[in-house]
Amino acid sequence: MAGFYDSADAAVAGITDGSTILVGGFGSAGQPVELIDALRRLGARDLTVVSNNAGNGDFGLAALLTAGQVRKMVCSFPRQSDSWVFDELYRAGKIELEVVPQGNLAERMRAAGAGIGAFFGPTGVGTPLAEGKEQRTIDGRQYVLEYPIRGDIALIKAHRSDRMGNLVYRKTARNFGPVMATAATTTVVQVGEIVPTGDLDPEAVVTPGIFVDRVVEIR
Amino acid sequence: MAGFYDSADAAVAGITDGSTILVGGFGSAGQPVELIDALRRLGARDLTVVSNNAGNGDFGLAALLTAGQVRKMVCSFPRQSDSWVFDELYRAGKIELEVVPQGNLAERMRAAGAGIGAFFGPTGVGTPLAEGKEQRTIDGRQYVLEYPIRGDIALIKAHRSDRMGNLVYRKTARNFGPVMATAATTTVVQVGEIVPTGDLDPEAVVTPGIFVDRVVEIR
Amino acid sequence: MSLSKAELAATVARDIPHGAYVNLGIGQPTMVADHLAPDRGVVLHTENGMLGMGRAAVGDEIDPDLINAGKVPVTQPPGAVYFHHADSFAMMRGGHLDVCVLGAFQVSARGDLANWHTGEPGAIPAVGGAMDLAIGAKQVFVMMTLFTRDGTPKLVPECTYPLTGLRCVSRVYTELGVFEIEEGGVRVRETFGITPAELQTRLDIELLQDRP
Amino acid sequence: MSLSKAELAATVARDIPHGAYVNLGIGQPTMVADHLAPDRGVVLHTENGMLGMGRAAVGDEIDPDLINAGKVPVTQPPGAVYFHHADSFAMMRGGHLDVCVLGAFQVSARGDLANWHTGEPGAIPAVGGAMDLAIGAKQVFVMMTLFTRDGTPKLVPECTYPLTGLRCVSRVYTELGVFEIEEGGVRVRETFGITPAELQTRLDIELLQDRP
Repeated sequence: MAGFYDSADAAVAGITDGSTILVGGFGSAGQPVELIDALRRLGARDLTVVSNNAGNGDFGLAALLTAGQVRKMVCSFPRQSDSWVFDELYRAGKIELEVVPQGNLAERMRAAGAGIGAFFGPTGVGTPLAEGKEQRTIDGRQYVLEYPIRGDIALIKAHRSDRMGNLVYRKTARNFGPVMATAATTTVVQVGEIVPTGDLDPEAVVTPGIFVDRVVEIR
Repeated sequence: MAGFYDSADAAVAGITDGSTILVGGFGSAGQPVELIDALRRLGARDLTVVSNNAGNGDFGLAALLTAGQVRKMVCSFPRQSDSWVFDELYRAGKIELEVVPQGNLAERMRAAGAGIGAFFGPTGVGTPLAEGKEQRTIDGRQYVLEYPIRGDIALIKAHRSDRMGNLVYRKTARNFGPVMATAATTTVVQVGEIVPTGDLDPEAVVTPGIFVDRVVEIR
Repeated sequence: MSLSKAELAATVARDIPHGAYVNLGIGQPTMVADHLAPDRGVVLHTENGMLGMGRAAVGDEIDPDLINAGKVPVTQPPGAVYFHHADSFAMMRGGHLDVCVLGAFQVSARGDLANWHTGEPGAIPAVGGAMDLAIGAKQVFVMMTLFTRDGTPKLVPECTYPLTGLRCVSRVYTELGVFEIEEGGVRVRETFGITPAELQTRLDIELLQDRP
Repeated sequence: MSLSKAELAATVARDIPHGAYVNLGIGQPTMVADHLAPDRGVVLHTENGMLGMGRAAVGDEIDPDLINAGKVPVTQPPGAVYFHHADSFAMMRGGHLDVCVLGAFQVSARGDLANWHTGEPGAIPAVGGAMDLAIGAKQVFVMMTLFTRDGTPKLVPECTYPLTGLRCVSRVYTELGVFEIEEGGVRVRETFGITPAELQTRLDIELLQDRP
């Protein structure tokens, strides 16, 4: 049952050193900046962060990297025009990087949330990112065996929540949020607005409240 | 690009003998009765039908079975209080049956639509329905390897379509429709209403038009 | 006194945690819902694609598009949401539900469940969501009579009926007692109108009688 | 005359079927959209979760929650829909898109694609959706210059850069010609300001010159 918190700091309380954190967002869209800032203030260290990108500019995820709290990034696209924080840490050997194709990143988290032990996916066959992985030809097509990516914590951003923790998102800010919500032991969500239960269209809810543990409204 | 048809008969035209047909619905909810009736009138035979149940009463799927057009049913729950048509054919040895756990049925069709070659699922380990299947222990848990279920045709029912073929469903009649739409070469949909493009909430569309080939309005 | 069916349902309901996400299997487990007061905040899942399912629909409420897994028309309370079958079973198989309550033909001492097929030669096999439900929650509660009509125990050393799931049952609720399936064996949690010692004489499995 | 970048984009656009579902990779392929008249009914997919994507947003239209895969703000025309990342990539990997248009460092004669990594020692690896896009459509069109700035061919017998996908490219659009990757080899489909024979002298692969 989702709990409701008064501040981002309260919502991230208890996240421990060494945790694996799934962080929503594609670039800045859907990035839960206030939750990440609270995680920075909390000071948990030695974190593994799973996120599509490795931070933009000097805010949010980039600021968490600057604070030296992240041991390893798992992402599809660390290198962006404004990813100077990550770039510098990486070149200085101060952060580990695991590059995962974007579709595998999404599908492997979905597998974690859906109880799938592993799956044969079509992406990356014959490329360096499939080296050392189990491969199999099925029905004449080659596949690579991929394992789930689970998080201890997911930090995501949604548009609205009701009091059951049901979530709707906004446009392409939806991106990884719904998948990460299913793949983490504890899912923490910042929403633009908490609305009374019954105000969300039951046909349009994207993340049912069962996947949501903590909600904080950040207007 | 979705095409729009004037009648159920026009929408199912061209379905050939020996096809595998995915038929939406959970019991009667979401069962595309008018499309099935049209398939019966078309007369295609030797069909493999994949559907959660094996027909109710004497209508829809049950009537297709009565007409002798179905060689094999793949379903999770053929035996219902009103499944006398199937029961009689089965006991007379006139129809094949493959029983698939309901979650595997859904996930195997999802795999077909998502380009997954096979997946290790947790359902059925140690049961007769996993006999002869590849098994593997991953992270201390046992799994069974499951393969995709693809259809030549999907016949499904949705609530509304716009002119792009985007679909919304209604309550628990949604059930297998969205998954089947992704798993078939040709997806045929009967909808209660066709609305102008732009009238559906872009955040609430469940099946994007890319998965839809033919639409017919059945009021 | 042994429990009536309604009392048994009330006993199961009593043990469901506040705010839990719960799937009630078709048949007898459905009765548990009648004993879950709204202030308990229990959220019901039905595997045909709904979370926050309401009570059985009556009269004008009946809508053929709004049914539960037993194909019974139900209602849509505020906060209910819909999803498709793959998402619904992913929710179960991913272990997100707190409790599933299921009926059973047999449960073994190590928690194996048999509830989908009697194995009779003429029977038409039909599994539905049973195998997914069996492994689809953090805890699986079974509700059943402890004995068949001819007096044969249904809590057994090894299931003789075809299995639904391996080592998946956490607790068994019967009219005569509640049993906890533990690593070390089956523990009697409480009994109704019978002593634990008497129960032991009627079962072929060794019962652990006291909390350690 | 060899084609300008705009002419090349127009040439790719010309070959996209009416009503096709298309993903335009970031960079140069994005320009193809400028040459797709609305009456062509082409529907654009962006892998960050949208089908029916509109043109680049300007002024007040800019919404940080509405961007394409290149993180450029775009618009939402009628009929656009949103979905999450797993659904978006399932759509691609399941082979539902008709065409992907991608840039490339190299394409091999059998259709191998290298477009994600130069393999330089100091480079930070970043694949994004490239490997999914490479196998994520019924047809993959590559748009690139035929030669690097120093004159080295980019259509090659074997890729020397790290691969993005195996045997996945169906057609290569360059400023000097369009090439079809066929089972039997690379066929010249058309040339721009150069004869097929001249092209052959500048490439290390055998070109099939005539339609059979």
